[in-house]
Amino acid sequence: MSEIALQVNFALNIALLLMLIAVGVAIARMRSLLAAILLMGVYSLVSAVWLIVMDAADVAFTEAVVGAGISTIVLLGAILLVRAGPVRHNWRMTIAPAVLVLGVGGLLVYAMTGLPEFGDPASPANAYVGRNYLIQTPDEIGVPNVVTAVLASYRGFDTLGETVVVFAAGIGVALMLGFGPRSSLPPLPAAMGDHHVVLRVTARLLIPLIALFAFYVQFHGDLGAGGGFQAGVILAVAPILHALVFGLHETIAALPVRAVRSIATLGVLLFAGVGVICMINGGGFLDYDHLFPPGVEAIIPPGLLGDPDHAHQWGQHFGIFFIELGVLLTVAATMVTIFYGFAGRAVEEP
Amino acid sequence: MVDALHLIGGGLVVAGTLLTLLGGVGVLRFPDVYTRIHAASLTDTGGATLVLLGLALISGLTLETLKLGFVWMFVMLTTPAAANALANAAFSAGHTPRIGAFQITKGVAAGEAGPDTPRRETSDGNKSAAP
Amino acid sequence: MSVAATHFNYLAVVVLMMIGLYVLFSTRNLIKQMIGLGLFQTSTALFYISLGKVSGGTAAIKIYADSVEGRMLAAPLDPDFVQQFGVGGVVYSNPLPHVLILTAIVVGVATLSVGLSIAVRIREAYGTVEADEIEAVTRVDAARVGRDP
Amino acid sequence: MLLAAGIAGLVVAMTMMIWRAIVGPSQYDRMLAANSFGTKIVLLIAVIGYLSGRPAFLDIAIVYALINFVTTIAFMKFFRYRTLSRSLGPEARNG
Repeated sequence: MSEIALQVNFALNIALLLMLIAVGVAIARMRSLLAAILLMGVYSLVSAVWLIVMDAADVAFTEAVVGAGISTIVLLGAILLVRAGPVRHNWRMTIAPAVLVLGVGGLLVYAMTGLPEFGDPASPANAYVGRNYLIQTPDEIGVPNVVTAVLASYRGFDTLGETVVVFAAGIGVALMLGFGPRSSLPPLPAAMGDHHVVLRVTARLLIPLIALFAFYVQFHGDLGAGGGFQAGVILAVAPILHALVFGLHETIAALPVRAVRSIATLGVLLFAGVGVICMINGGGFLDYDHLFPPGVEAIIPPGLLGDPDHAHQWGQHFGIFFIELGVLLTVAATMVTIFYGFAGRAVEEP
Repeated sequence: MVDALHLIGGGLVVAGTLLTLLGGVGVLRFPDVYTRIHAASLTDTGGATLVLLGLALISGLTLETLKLGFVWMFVMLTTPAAANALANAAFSAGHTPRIGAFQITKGVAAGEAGPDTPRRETSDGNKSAAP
Repeated sequence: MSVAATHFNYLAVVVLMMIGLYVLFSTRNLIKQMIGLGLFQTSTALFYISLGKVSGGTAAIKIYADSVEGRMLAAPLDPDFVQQFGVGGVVYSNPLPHVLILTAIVVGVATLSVGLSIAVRIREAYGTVEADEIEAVTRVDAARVGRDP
Repeated sequence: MLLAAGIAGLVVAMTMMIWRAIVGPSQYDRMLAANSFGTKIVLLIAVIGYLSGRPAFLDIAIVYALINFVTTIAFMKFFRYRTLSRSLGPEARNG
């Protein structure tokens, strides 16, 4: 049974990569921007399945929501605002890039032959750091999902940096699109004669389920695939769907712009605050073993959560819980801010 | 018993896949948008039902079966709704269904030229149904 | 096994990366350039994940070697291989690239939207998103400023 | 073995959808192909999970089924209304 699984994995790897190349070539040749965006969605769906074949379940989660959902919607909003026509092609402009690409590609292929074989467990990338994380996580962190452990605990400072980058990008979009006379679109009248009953009923059913599922992904994140980044982008899809079906003004009435921007800030503050609390209690920045003061640490019964031999894991569990919550708030609020920026901006008069 | 269930489940998965393939042939071969939507959405829901039922038989009574039920529910909710939205958008953009072998379809290229194409206002059948 | 077979993933990554680079250079439309940048970025992600794959491995979420899944995963593998490269009797893929790419994807969409919002503001200021026309408009403006200051 | 055959069939069906998404001819055909492609991906993920012995991946299939719908609505609004912010249907009566 399982030999078949290995062979299927091998065959799927090749088939999906060939599909990716085919879609990539089609994107490059497509004149219509809209078709290119649609194919980008297909491209990221294929790459997400490929990620599952490559055992990267957490990444597949993110790629699915971000690539096929949010980035497609943002691109659509952007081409609505720029009212871009079909891309013009100029034959003279394709020769120099083709030569350049062939040259660089040849160099990269030459360099590629020096890489270790695909799937080699003894390659430098797999044999040292990654393996150490796998070995030490049960003892030091005590969560089954090693990706969450590395993301939130071992590389917590890096993750704080990523969260701040996402937050800063949200500020950038809000500054460029979310202020000024064009940022507040007057409510558009609902189109006469249109009554999308099917869509409205389906959306009404799905929006709460999407939000619920986001929280499942969030709190299930240390046991299985999931975590703050994945849950954040899923949670952002719920207000986006609401705005798409019931109108942006309804959504802004329920979830004001100001509140969304504050939530994004709150997430970053929560993340950094956990780090500062660890410092106050005598540890390093984001060192969750010192999340609780020594006095509290002493009265925690060993084995309350996790392994009885490692009482420190209590701090790790709660530290990961709080910073994942901060990541969730920041990512979700930033994505909603970006959507508000693109969807709420008025198109200039022609 | 367990082996028999696995066999039946696998058979259902293959049957669902065949239905999906049939839909794929329909999407490739049918002449206009509406018939293609018809082929894709019907075989997608049918194929999903068979595949997920087969997987549920394989997994038995576990948490995974519940998740399979959720997947089935979402597919059954979203695929017809999306097909509805799609057909609505195509019809209001001026695609006329192709009836008969020799009728020339006027608006087939209406959605082709990208965002610059002015949207054709149509008096579609929705108006009569409005409250 | 030739190099093309053992390094097929890397070859595909190079091809995808070059497609992205080609899109980036062959068009002057800012939105299309963003799409090309997205292709380029995805190919980097594919490269990292390819490097972290261990043949016969599974996702880095702990399972027990004596559970049903653990036995099923270990069945087709050589016991010596599992002993040498496994952790607790199960061979996992490398989790570190997954962590890096997971955050990179979310950061990627955030930066993509910053780029797109710059393109939107350029459209509002210059009336086009074609880089040639933007340069032409800038040149005309500069000439006018130079003529009557 | 049967599951492997199912995966092969789904991959072939996905290839057909990619062909339809690339050749068009209209944008609606492309959108239809992308939507149907998403459904096939959901099924593919579920079957891969069972074949490789990690059925916990079904969570990802659930996400796909949801996201696919949202993207289709966004494209539909793009085609019909040229805006993402308009309300579908009558103004809110109950909210």
